[in-house]
Amino acid sequence: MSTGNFLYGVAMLLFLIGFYTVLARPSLIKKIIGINIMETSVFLFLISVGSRRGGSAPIILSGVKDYVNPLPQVVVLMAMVIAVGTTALALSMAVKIFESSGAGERRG
Amino acid sequence: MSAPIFTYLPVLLVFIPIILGMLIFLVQKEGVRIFLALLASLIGFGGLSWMWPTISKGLVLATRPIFLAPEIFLYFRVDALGLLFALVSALLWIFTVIFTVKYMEKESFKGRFWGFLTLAVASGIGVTLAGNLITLFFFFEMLTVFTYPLVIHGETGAAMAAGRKYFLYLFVGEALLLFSVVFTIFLGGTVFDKVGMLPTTQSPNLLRFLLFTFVLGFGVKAAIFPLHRWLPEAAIAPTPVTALLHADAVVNVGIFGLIRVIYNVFGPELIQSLGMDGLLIWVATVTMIFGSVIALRQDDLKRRLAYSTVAHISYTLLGAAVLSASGLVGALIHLVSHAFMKVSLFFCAGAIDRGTGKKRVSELGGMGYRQPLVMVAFTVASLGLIGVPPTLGFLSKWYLWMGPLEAQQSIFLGALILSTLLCAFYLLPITYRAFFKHAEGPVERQRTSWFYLLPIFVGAVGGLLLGVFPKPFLILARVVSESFLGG
Amino acid sequence: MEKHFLILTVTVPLATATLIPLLSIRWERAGFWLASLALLFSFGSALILVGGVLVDGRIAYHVGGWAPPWGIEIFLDWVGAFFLLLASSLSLAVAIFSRIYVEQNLEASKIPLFYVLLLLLAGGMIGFILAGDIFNMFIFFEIFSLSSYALVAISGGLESLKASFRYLLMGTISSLFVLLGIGLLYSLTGTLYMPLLAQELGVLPYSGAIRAATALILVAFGIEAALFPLHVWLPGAHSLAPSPVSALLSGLVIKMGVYGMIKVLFYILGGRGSSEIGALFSLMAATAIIVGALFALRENDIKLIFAHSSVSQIGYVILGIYLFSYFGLAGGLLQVLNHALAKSALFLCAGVVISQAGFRRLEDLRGIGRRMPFLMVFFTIALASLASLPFTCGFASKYYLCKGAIERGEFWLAGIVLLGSFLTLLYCVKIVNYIFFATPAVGRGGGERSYPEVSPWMMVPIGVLGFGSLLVGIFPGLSFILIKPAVLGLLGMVR
Amino acid sequence: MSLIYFLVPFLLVIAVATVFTRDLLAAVIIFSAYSLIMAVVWQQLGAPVLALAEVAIGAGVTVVLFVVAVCRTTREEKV
Amino acid sequence: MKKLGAIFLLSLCGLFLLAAVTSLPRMGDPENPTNSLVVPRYLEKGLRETGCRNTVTAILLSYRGYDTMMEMVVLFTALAAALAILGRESLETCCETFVLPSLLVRMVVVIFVPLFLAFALYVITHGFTTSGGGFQGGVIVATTVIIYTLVFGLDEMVKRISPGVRMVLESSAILSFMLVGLLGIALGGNFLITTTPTLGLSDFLRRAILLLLEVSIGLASGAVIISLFCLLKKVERG
Repeated sequence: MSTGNFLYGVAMLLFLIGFYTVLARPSLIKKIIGINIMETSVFLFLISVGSRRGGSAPIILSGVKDYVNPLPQVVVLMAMVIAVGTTALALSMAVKIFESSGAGERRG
Repeated sequence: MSAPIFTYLPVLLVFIPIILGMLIFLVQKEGVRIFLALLASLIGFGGLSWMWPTISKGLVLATRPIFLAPEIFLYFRVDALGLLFALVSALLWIFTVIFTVKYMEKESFKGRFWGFLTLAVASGIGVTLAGNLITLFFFFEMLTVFTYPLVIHGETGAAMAAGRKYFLYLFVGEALLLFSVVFTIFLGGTVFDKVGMLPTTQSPNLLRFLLFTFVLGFGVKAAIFPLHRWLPEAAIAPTPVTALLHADAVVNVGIFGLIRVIYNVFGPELIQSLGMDGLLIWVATVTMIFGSVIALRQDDLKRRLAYSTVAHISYTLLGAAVLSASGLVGALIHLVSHAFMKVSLFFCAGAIDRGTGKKRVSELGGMGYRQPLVMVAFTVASLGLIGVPPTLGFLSKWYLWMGPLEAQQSIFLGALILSTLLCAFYLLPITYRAFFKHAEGPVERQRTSWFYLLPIFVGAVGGLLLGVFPKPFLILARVVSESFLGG
Repeated sequence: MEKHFLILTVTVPLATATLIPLLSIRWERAGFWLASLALLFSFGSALILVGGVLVDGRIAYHVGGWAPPWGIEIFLDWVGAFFLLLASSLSLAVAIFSRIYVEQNLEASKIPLFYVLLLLLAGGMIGFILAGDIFNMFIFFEIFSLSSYALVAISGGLESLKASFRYLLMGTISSLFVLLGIGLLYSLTGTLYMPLLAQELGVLPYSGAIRAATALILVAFGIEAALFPLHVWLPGAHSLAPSPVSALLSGLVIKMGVYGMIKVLFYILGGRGSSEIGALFSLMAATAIIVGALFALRENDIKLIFAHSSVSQIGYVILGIYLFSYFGLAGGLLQVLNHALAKSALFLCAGVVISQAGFRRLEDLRGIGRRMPFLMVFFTIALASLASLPFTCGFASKYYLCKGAIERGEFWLAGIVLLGSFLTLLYCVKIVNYIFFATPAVGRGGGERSYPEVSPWMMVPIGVLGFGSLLVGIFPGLSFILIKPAVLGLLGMVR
Repeated sequence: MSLIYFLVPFLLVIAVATVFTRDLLAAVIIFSAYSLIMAVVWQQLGAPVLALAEVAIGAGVTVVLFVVAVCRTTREEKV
Repeated sequence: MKKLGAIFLLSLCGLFLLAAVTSLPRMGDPENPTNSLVVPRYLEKGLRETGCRNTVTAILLSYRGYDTMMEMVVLFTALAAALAILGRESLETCCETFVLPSLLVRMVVVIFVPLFLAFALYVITHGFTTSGGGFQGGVIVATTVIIYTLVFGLDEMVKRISPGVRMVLESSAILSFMLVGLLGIALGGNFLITTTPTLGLSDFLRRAILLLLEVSIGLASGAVIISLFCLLKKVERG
């Protein structure tokens, strides 16, 4: 594996770890954490696709010639918003499932 | 084949009874329902007999194709073969309506029964008038769909079980048939105008596979040997259903499909070159023998008649599969005679069941004195079925026996003779028991109403009269054999 | 001028959805009226747009005035028009149906939210159909997925919550697969605009990355379309959701998965690698048909039967698409239309029966056909076209699928299609037996109790759907006005 | 760019740690560390916009939502 | 058993993904298609066309404004979905037994909350030149309000920011996008054209519209996240 695509490999590894959590861990909250790990790994992959050696942040300043690719950053920012939405929804479902399946011992 | 004459009559003939049938469901009063059903049957018979003169001269009536979707179009084409089958069904339909009026008096859900009966027979006629494979399949499947509620009309456990078996056999056949229809259309032909519409360039194995699926598809309805088990079960249904549908409309449609396949889709030369006519003949023979033997042992009257239907339908198959001119004529005439006789036999069974509640052959002792008229008709019809000279049955046997001789397969002649004898063995004892055995209980003469007697005598006497003046159906049969085998 | 309707069809429902919570504080029927008006507007503009497509084949609209690869373009062509008409008409019918249903079955506080989510679902689907840019498609995919998770769980029972959570997990994983696929495609080509992407991909050799990207996105849309091994979430979600919602889910949302697959296979890939993908997916579709039908036969809860039957019917659609031939695609699209109309009518009827009579199991529904005759006529029409009897749209789609399969020489596929439709017929007759040909068990709820009058609000949508499936059934040719050019257009894209 | 080679092993270790801890509250806390490190990785890859968003969302909102959810359900994970 | 199945499936999927990833073009070198096809125009003309020095905000608001509008719809859907499941906290929240933390904590929070809000406002409004943006600012506003709620209790916060206000804010972003879009159509261009120079609007008016959008995104996302937090924080009575 060429060292250049090192970050892609890390992203895929994180994706698998997250996927494993969702598949194998029984607790609903742990599954949601797993989903978040998968999401961040996909974002890492998207950003590393758009990265550029020696490129600086996409804020146009005089004198700076080559910039990092801004399009993946837009995609990832929107996907992060979606990730927050999905996590909040999943958490509220998990809470409602727990509470309507018989109130276990619950501290205030 | 001369160019078809354009007409819209067949479309009206099929769709008006269907619309009337649907109207029956909405009508609440019993009188109006009977009127609608009778009107539908009269329209059917009237229209068909109006077409008889032109068709008997060898011409063909056809409509313009109505395109429902690309490649799916309704096309009606009335030729001699179609008209013969339709005429038989339509004629017997009228008398079944008369029989059902009395028979259904005490039954419940009459509206549903009348509606589905009309729809079923109308789609039966639709199959015979179909001009292309798609329309044939459309009405073929509608016939099965509309007959299913009739079979389970009683809503008892046994009726439901019979319905399930009926459903399983016929709809598997349906699926196979659609496969073969789509395959044929893919290979080339769709409209029944030429004798053989498949390109002979195809590999023989593929064509043999196609014919095999066709035979299975239509065979289920024609109750050939391994696929016949649904017919005796359906004997549980009310008598008009078993009489008209299972002795005449449904089973004839199966055989009609097979004849269309043998002569229109494949054509006699291709069948012979594939060597498949041997298979068909063997299937027919086995069903004949098997049906008659089992009929012997059946004690329930209706089940015995059902098994005899299984046997007799294969007479027609044998006649058609022998691929000889007189064999085909004999097959068609036999079909007509069997329809008339078997319908009247079933009506007699229904009358006896309604009159005295006797269902089993062993209980029929002394029935000749209880319902003399019914038993006389029963005897006449049985003789007609066996093929005693003056009746139409004899004429059909005569041509049927000539068929194998012409086609040099004389050993099947023996099978024909054997099954005719067996037919005698399972029908004549009933007459003997009815007239010469004394009944256990008191014997008082019962008056069976005219609604029963009229259809019964039409069937029995019709067989006799047609035997003497066979002109209407004989001409049609000859036209068919000329058009298919160039006799 | 009518180009603006393209963007308004999407934005009007979504904007009205945001208005509903504000207005429903004072005017408590706001939810229903706003939702119906917005969907009526979308349906009207869908008709205008389809008219435009009939005239000039493809309408495009540059949102924000930027040219495509830089800005976002939304376009409507033949395939889109077919799905758009289906989506807007069905959502309108379900919205109108759910007025009485929702008042009878949901708490008062959740009714405005039901309509908000319904509008978001409809707007999300319409946006998904029109999207010209893959990432835009992904965002609309998220919108209608999130709203369908919530709509499944809105009735609040524990079982429906669990089913909806499973649906959410699988949906989120499928959306992550799509995002990963988009990332791979972007790294290979550098653009998100589909036509340019397809052009760039065409130049590249068919490397592992393209195969991975396609596999990821097709699997994701396979989860959404509940294709066989990925369908685990569907039976629970569709049967426990409120009936109008399961009508929309079965009728439309799984079709969006199919639309996504079409977009990827034809628009982006141009049919490349179709041989290996086709073989795998038609195998999955074939198993879906048989297994879905067998499971449906085993159940006796009426909505569970229809849910499993959706799994099997979707198998037909995907089988049709992966044949990559004229008749295969025509059969697939026709099956989409047939299943959408028939299944939503069936679910709506089941909804009426369950909310009026309170029974879900078949044994309790004995002889109900005689007490609700008018409703049951449409129920039978829908069952007939589901079972693909003659003179129904189902027959035409089954015919074309068989023809397509035989044309490619795969007789076993034609056999599977016929066996599947036989099994479908089995469970349809099983239902008909219970509804029409069984006398109500005396012990249950006083047999002959006449049910309260079915309100016209519920009957009209069912009537329209039933009449629509009858009309398309007798003359499938009508739908070919859209299907024929759509299929020819798709085949034209296959290089 | 070189900082990433230093941070990435941390990321993997923390991810595995979050998966296999049985106490949910601990898992959530470790997860907030995970997002912080991810924020630094974004910054290193030249995406300050995302770094700010990741910090705000990861450390700010998501973790708080998780903690509140864990308080309303059980803390121990049944294996 | 489930674990083994999961591990097997994952290793299969992992191998497949890693193989695919290795055949991708090298990460970070300038000749990649990602750096040569669409993006150069954003970088060269971005500043002139949208007046935003930060290209990410330029793309977010102007080039792909439609996506941002739909992103806000996603947030709104997530909130509506969570409400459908948990039900909005009742206006008179329960008097849960809430113990005020020590004076020191309260003093620190009282001092810092206005500072954080000022910082958040800065982040929202300076999205054009610095690496900020509506959405990040909104989240920071939400986080500050959450800190305030944790310290002073839900009742205190609800008195300050009532559910009614939050409901209006939540829908404000989508409605403002809608208005800007319809304004674009009214002026004869396409939907959302007002965020682009093509229509000849004065430079100042265009920047004002972009700022309006930026602020509405910030407030809306803040309100949504606060409502989501209240939903989960609400303690079931009894």
